Amino acid sequence: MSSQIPNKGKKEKTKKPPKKRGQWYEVWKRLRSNKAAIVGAIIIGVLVLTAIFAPFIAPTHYRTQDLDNRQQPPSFEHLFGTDNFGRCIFSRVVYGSRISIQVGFVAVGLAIVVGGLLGAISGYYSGHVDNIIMRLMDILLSIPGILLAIAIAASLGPGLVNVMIAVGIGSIPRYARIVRASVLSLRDQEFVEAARAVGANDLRIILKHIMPNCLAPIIVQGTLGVAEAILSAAGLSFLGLGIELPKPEWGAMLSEARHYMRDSWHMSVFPGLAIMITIFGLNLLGDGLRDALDPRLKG
Amino acid sequence: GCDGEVGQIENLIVAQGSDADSLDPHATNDQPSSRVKKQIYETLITQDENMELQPGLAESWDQIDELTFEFKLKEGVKFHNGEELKASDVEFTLLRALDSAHVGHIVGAIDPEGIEVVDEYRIRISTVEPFAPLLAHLAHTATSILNEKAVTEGGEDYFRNPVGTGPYEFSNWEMGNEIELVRFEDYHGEPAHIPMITFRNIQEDGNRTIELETGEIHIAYDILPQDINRIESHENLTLLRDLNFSTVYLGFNCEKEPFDDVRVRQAINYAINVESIIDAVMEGSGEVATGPIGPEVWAANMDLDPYGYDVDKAKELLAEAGYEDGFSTTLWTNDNQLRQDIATIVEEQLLEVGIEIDIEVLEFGAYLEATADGEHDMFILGWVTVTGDPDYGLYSLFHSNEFGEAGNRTFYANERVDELLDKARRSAEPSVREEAYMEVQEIVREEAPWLFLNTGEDRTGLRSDIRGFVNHPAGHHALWTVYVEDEQ
Amino acid sequence: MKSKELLKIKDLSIEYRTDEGVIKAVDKMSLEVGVGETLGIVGETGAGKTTTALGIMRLVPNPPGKIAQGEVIFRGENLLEKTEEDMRKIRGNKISMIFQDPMTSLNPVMTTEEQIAEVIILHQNVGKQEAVEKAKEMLNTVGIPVERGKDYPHQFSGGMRQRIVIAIALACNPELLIADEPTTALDVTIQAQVLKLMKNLKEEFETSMIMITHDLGIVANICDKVAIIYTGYAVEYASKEELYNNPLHPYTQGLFGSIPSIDEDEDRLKPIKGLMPEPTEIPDGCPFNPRCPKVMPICLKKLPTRTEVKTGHFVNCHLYNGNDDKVGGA
Amino acid sequence: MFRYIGRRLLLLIPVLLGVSFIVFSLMYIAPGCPAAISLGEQATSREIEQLKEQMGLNDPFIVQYGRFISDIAIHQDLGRSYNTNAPVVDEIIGRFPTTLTLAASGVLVAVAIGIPVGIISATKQYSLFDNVAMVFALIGVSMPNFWQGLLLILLFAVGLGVLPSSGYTTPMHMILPAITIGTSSAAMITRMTRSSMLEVIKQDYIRTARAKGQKESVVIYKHALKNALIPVVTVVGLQFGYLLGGAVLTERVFSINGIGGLMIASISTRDYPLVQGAVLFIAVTFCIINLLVDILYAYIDPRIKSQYK
Amino acid sequence: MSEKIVEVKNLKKYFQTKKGPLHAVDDINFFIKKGETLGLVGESGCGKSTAGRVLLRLLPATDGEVFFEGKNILKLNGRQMRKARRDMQIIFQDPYSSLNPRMSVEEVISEPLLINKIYKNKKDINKRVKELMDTVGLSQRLVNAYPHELDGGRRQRVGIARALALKPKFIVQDEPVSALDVSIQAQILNLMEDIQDEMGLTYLFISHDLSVVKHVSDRIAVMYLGKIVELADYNAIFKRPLHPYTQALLSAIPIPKVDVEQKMIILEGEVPSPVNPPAGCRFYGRCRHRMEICKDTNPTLTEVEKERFVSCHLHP
Ligand SMILES: Nc1ncnc2c1ncn2[C@@H]1O[C@H](COP(=O)(O)OP(=O)(O)OP(=O)(O)O)[C@@H](O)[C@H]1O
Ligand SMILES: Nc1ncnc2c1ncn2[C@@H]1O[C@H](COP(=O)(O)OP(=O)(O)OP(=O)(O)O)[C@@H](O)[C@H]1O
Ligand SMILES: [Mg+2]
Ligand SMILES: [Mg+2]
Repeated sequence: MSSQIPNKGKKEKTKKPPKKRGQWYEVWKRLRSNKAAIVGAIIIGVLVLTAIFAPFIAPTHYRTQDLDNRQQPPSFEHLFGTDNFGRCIFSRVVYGSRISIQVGFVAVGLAIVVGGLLGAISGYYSGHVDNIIMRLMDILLSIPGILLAIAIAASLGPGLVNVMIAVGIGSIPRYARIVRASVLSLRDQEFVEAARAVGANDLRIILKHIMPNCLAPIIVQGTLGVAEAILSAAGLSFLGLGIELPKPEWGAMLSEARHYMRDSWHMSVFPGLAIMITIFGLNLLGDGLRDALDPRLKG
Repeated sequence: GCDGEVGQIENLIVAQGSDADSLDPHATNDQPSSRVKKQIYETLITQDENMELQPGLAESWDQIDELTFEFKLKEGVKFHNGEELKASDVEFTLLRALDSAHVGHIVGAIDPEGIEVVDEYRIRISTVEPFAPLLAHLAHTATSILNEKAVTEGGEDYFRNPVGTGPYEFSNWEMGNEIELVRFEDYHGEPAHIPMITFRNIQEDGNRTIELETGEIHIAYDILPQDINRIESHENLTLLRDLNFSTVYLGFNCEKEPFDDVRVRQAINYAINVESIIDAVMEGSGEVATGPIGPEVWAANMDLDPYGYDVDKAKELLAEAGYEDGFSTTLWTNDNQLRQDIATIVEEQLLEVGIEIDIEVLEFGAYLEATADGEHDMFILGWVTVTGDPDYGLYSLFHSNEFGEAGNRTFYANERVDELLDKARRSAEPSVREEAYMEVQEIVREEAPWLFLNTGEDRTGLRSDIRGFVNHPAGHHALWTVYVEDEQ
Repeated sequence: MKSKELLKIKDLSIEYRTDEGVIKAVDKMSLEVGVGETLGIVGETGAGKTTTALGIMRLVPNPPGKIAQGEVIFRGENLLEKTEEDMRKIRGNKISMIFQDPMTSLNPVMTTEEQIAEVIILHQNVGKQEAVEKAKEMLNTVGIPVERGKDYPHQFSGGMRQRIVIAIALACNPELLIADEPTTALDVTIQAQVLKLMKNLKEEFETSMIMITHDLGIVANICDKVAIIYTGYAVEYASKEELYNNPLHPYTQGLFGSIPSIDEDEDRLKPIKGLMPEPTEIPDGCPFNPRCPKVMPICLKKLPTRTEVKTGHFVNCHLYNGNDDKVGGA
Repeated sequence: MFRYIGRRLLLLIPVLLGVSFIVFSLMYIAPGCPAAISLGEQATSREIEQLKEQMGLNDPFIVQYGRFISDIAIHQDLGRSYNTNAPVVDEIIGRFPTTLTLAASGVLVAVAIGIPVGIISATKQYSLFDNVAMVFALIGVSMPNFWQGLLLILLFAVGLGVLPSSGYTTPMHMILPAITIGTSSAAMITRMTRSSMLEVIKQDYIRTARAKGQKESVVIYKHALKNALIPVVTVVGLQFGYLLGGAVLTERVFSINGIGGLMIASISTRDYPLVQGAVLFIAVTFCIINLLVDILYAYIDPRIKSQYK
Repeated sequence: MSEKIVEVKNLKKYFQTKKGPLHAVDDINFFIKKGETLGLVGESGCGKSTAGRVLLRLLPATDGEVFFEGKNILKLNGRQMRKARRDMQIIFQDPYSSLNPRMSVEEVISEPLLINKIYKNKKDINKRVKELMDTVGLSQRLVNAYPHELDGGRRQRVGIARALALKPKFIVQDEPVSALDVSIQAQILNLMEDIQDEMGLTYLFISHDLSVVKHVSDRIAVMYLGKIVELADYNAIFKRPLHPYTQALLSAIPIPKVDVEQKMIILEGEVPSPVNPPAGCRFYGRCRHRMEICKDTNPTLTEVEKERFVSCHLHP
């Protein structure tokens, strides 16, 4: 069908088919051109690297104490100063990135898996199943997230794993709703019908045709969700529910530092900044992803 | 002036870290409530800040026999509702207390059948078996004397319509927030100086200091160790620091390996630099505990040697016990900052002698349950000898009848200790008791079911012009003696 | 030329600057509309029809759009040189516009009569009360029961909404009405209703009109003159009769060959081969050259200029440029 | 409309039943016995046993839950607190207004900042104002509330000494907490308003309004804003609920004795009736706020109104 | 040529909606002969797509029978149905939503082959995909392209290739060209015609564009509000429409000619809601010839002449 006439306006048609570059490539291209998102990605990248290489970056172990050098202000030896046990705050903040990343991703991962599954079932099968699941979600939603998390964390007891579970459960409804909405809109798309017309069964349709297309909103929500989860977890730690001594959870560090705030500003400022920058980065990235995944939404 | 003329302020604002739970002395036994109740109610006997027994509502008392005391009540004492105090009120109060789950143990020794109203102002109280600490127990706020009519009328809501004989009467309670008391004008003793008291609930410890600094409140209880300097160096503020009846300890589960070996327990006592803990965690407040009860408690054994910090000795002992390479174990605590901080340091210091610790922070409820069930290895708790009598501080904690919930969460058992504790409890003779307690403390120190940490301290922050305030070692301080110094 | 000239577009170029590159949505477009005349603008998706209309109204979204050059002369005045203030007085008053999608071009939170009255208040010196009265009249004119003026857009069907849009456009009795595919979203029977209404109103109000469409049937039905545009570029411009009976440009011919006939049997359609080029990759020379069955070497190099083949029949094609090579980029 | 409200209120019942069941179960499976906690570290097992019996804690789960539900159903009573013996309702009523005030002031702060800034940002997209506003919005979202609260106390109460740091006795006391709790929502609302506004500005009917010759300011405030506010209203509603919950942290920082603190305290003392009461109260409030938002919705958006029959 | 490959009897499809049952397809009857193209026209929402889908069992029918080569496919069990599907395919209207945006051209076209395990090894599949792409005129270089990189016409070709992959006998075409520009539309129409000739396919061609339907169909069925109102040879319908709706529909199409004077029949009102439709003739409200009887009695589709069916009281 292509034109026989040589055309210098367009490049010569390549003989070999071009590399397979899916929508994700487009997304990546759009994301790349968004400066804010790149800043976000860099922040998160640095954070992840910090977490991975924490032992190499931190000058001391997070638990190493030096009771003779308590509450030292920042110096060359201890970039962020020391805390009330003489522990190096820089080291603790560095190690803390591991915890925050873990908490954020595990909690959100849990919420996405459970919520996504519930949402998919709910959306795909509709009817009674849908009704029951969504009413359940309504019930979960009618308790503000942090309170639900507090109730869950309190009944499970303090500890990071429990915080992850608590925060995760609290955000299940959100993902269930997103996935359900996506599934509902996808379910009646013609390509799903086309798949059915060529003999695909429910499983294939859900896994191959519906799920991959729900991914975009989940990724966006997930990125922002990680941010929220980290904040919630910090909040729970602040309330004393996330503690796993002597792990350097940022929220817990802040919580401990509050008694020393007036004398040793550095004890609270650095963990506070660490949380802030992390959330900032995740938000930038999340916003960028939203724009990149759904160009229509771009302002 | 300083001889007790009326202060210049109308309303004394006192802040503590929690609201009272209930103003019914039999409904709860928590410190914030007691601090309020102390102003409203009175007991038959009181203990001054030196823990000397003083007449309260009872003018005098006599021991009739090994089991029985007779109390003579002060006449003309008015309750806030206008009723007069009668012996029947005392009987009513004690019987009611005995029924209470919360405070039953305080009066538990009393034989309900053995309460006998002799006449309007005289009452006899008998115990089931000889119980020497009885008088001290009757000074506890839980045995505050209630008015039968008020209680009956109050019904389920008595807890927020309390009626006592104290210098202040209850006026208003904004639940969760603040309680207002006003001076009781018909008070039988010397009337209070300040017409009104407001107890404010300021949870955040640091905020109480800030509020004190900014002049929003007059008295702040339970000042953070971190704020000691700040208040002491503040020109308008004073800090009162006094040792109290509390002891903080790290208990070992003596039934469990390796803590069933006394050498291990001793080794840990040597391995920990308690002084550094006190410095780091409590900013040097309180004192190193040498034994199970602090110096403020009667019959405290002041001759006990502190273990001291001696890592070599610790290692030696561990080696003897067969743990030259150390071992791993867990340390439990609840979500209390102080205890967590202690745990953090203990963990680090025990590494020195090869003991690796996993700190588990439990929620208070779970913590109590689990330590009572003996699931733990090591744990951190405190004990307040509220009555100031060593029986209260030693019996529950070290008697083998009291395993678990009852108080002996170390599951420590020693026949000699049991014997001595029983003897001291029964004997009416102070010297006999004292001797027994001294020995108990020696044994306990030696056998070390605890890592002895520290004796607590009450820190009350005051505005400098506040006078007449004294810390009471039981933690509930009298406020009717408080006044404001004239500016001249 | 039947009558006096109302609007004259000269060398109008409009660009969109996007991440993918610059899109020349309208490229050196020249058109005229006479008083009382209806001009049909025909082109396929992306040809630049809507952009042209927005250009006339000076409503090209900016960014990313920009009017790069040209003149839009309305009643002798160049609209592109007017202040925004003056332009506002013209919009909705002298020139008004109907958009393609009736479902989205009404404000969902305002009642219909409010929306009609708004334009009346803006351009006629009347109070609110009077404006609403006039709005009701307009509703009546377009055949919607007056009492439904208090209803919201979502309570109407597509055809009715399009009539409301028409009522708004005609409320101030404009001299020029630009209708951007006003019936594309409608069913044929409803389309017939709307077209008939427009025809009647046009006569009643003596409005000149630009009818944008991709349907040659509608053009035949309603227009006087036709411009065929391809990639932002008017390839042929003539009176309706002239164009239908004697289409000259290969693209125009291709269009006619592509539509199945309703009253004759044909075995096979004769489509234009190939596809519309990407808007960012318009080929050099004549943009139609890759698809043109009569392509010549010159077509790859030079943009053909507008040639008046017959009085009033303009074509932009090298076939009709004669051997005049110089006119290339003029 | 009234039927709709009625139906929604009726629908509350199963939701609340579900909520209470979840909370009850959570408390039930939580380790720690309310009696033991209530009696404290120095209680004896006899006392604990006595109290447990007294509180009915030895009954099976279903019996306890049934008792709770039937108390509500029959006596319209949420029971009495294990801890204080005060009627749960009184305990809550004592604190709830404080929390509600806090959340409402937070929302007020959030709306007062978020909507105008969002609008300006949207209309001046990519301008300096827009960029700065967006960075601030992001910072607002990113900063942990409790930390911000602590910093505000340091600055305004300790440093400048102009505002009180704790408690809630005068409106002045609410300023710092409201700012603390409001900023993150303000940020959220700013972003939402902005993106919603940008979305609406692209709509055809805005183009129609311009084609009428309408002034740009009128186009923005009359045509665009009302439409743009529709999703913002939901966010504000959600934020209100979220703030009710988030108040927990702020209350703690500012030692405000509200329902959040009550809830945490009662959870840790396993004061089941109080936990139940507090959660139910919040859930009801949350649902009612949602209902109000939906009604408000109908006011803004006639399309939705016609669905409420 | 007269062998019936598809026969639809009393087919009904009601959707449950909040306002009541929506009669999307309400008791329709028709058959399609092997090798022919049956055009199905009607305005938006009249139930054309629903009919097509129910016919392929992509939607469950409320009632009725659909015979494909003599078997009632609505009664087949899962396995039999999957087998039957190979013979019956569908091409959709919207070239955007009909392709999974996350699947490349190759994946889309090979999916039917994979699912039905037509070929054992990958090479054969690739070969077949290439073949199909050639058939529909897609350049080989597009095998790895994703839908968003393709224009509407090419996407539609991918959809056609997918439908052809299993070598079906019968294809439902649900407005395959209405989203396309005229020049592309013509290309696709030609392509489908070629394929039909080559493979002897049978089409059910759904469209609202009468000129297109006329161009491709042998016979035409006109639908209105869930019912077939007229069904006949395309010539008959265009030359001499019998049903008032068909007449109006035909007259309303603007003819792209300048020399013919067109007389449009303008219908009043709009299509009523298919929820709880009136008892009588569905067209009653808009009909120029309505009679008393039309109000309450629904006419049935009757053969008024040979192979000419009308559902109207004017033609009893
Ligand atoms: N806001 C915009 N930003 C970027 N490109 C645009 C914008 N609006 C239109 N375009 C591009 O400009 C070109 C012309 O668009 P225009 O809308 O004028 O076409 P049209 O002829 O009206 O098409 P249609 O028949 O689809 O309405 C197209 O390539 C389109 O993609
Ligand atoms: N899944 C569904 N649920 C409820 N109603 C539906 C559903 N699918 C279609 N309908 C309704 O059934 C009727 C017929 O729809 P259908 O899609 O078959 O019409 P159509 O003739 O194909 O229209 P179009 O030309 O717009 O494609 C319409 O009123 C439609 O709203
Ligand atoms: Mg257009
Ligand atoms: Mg359809």
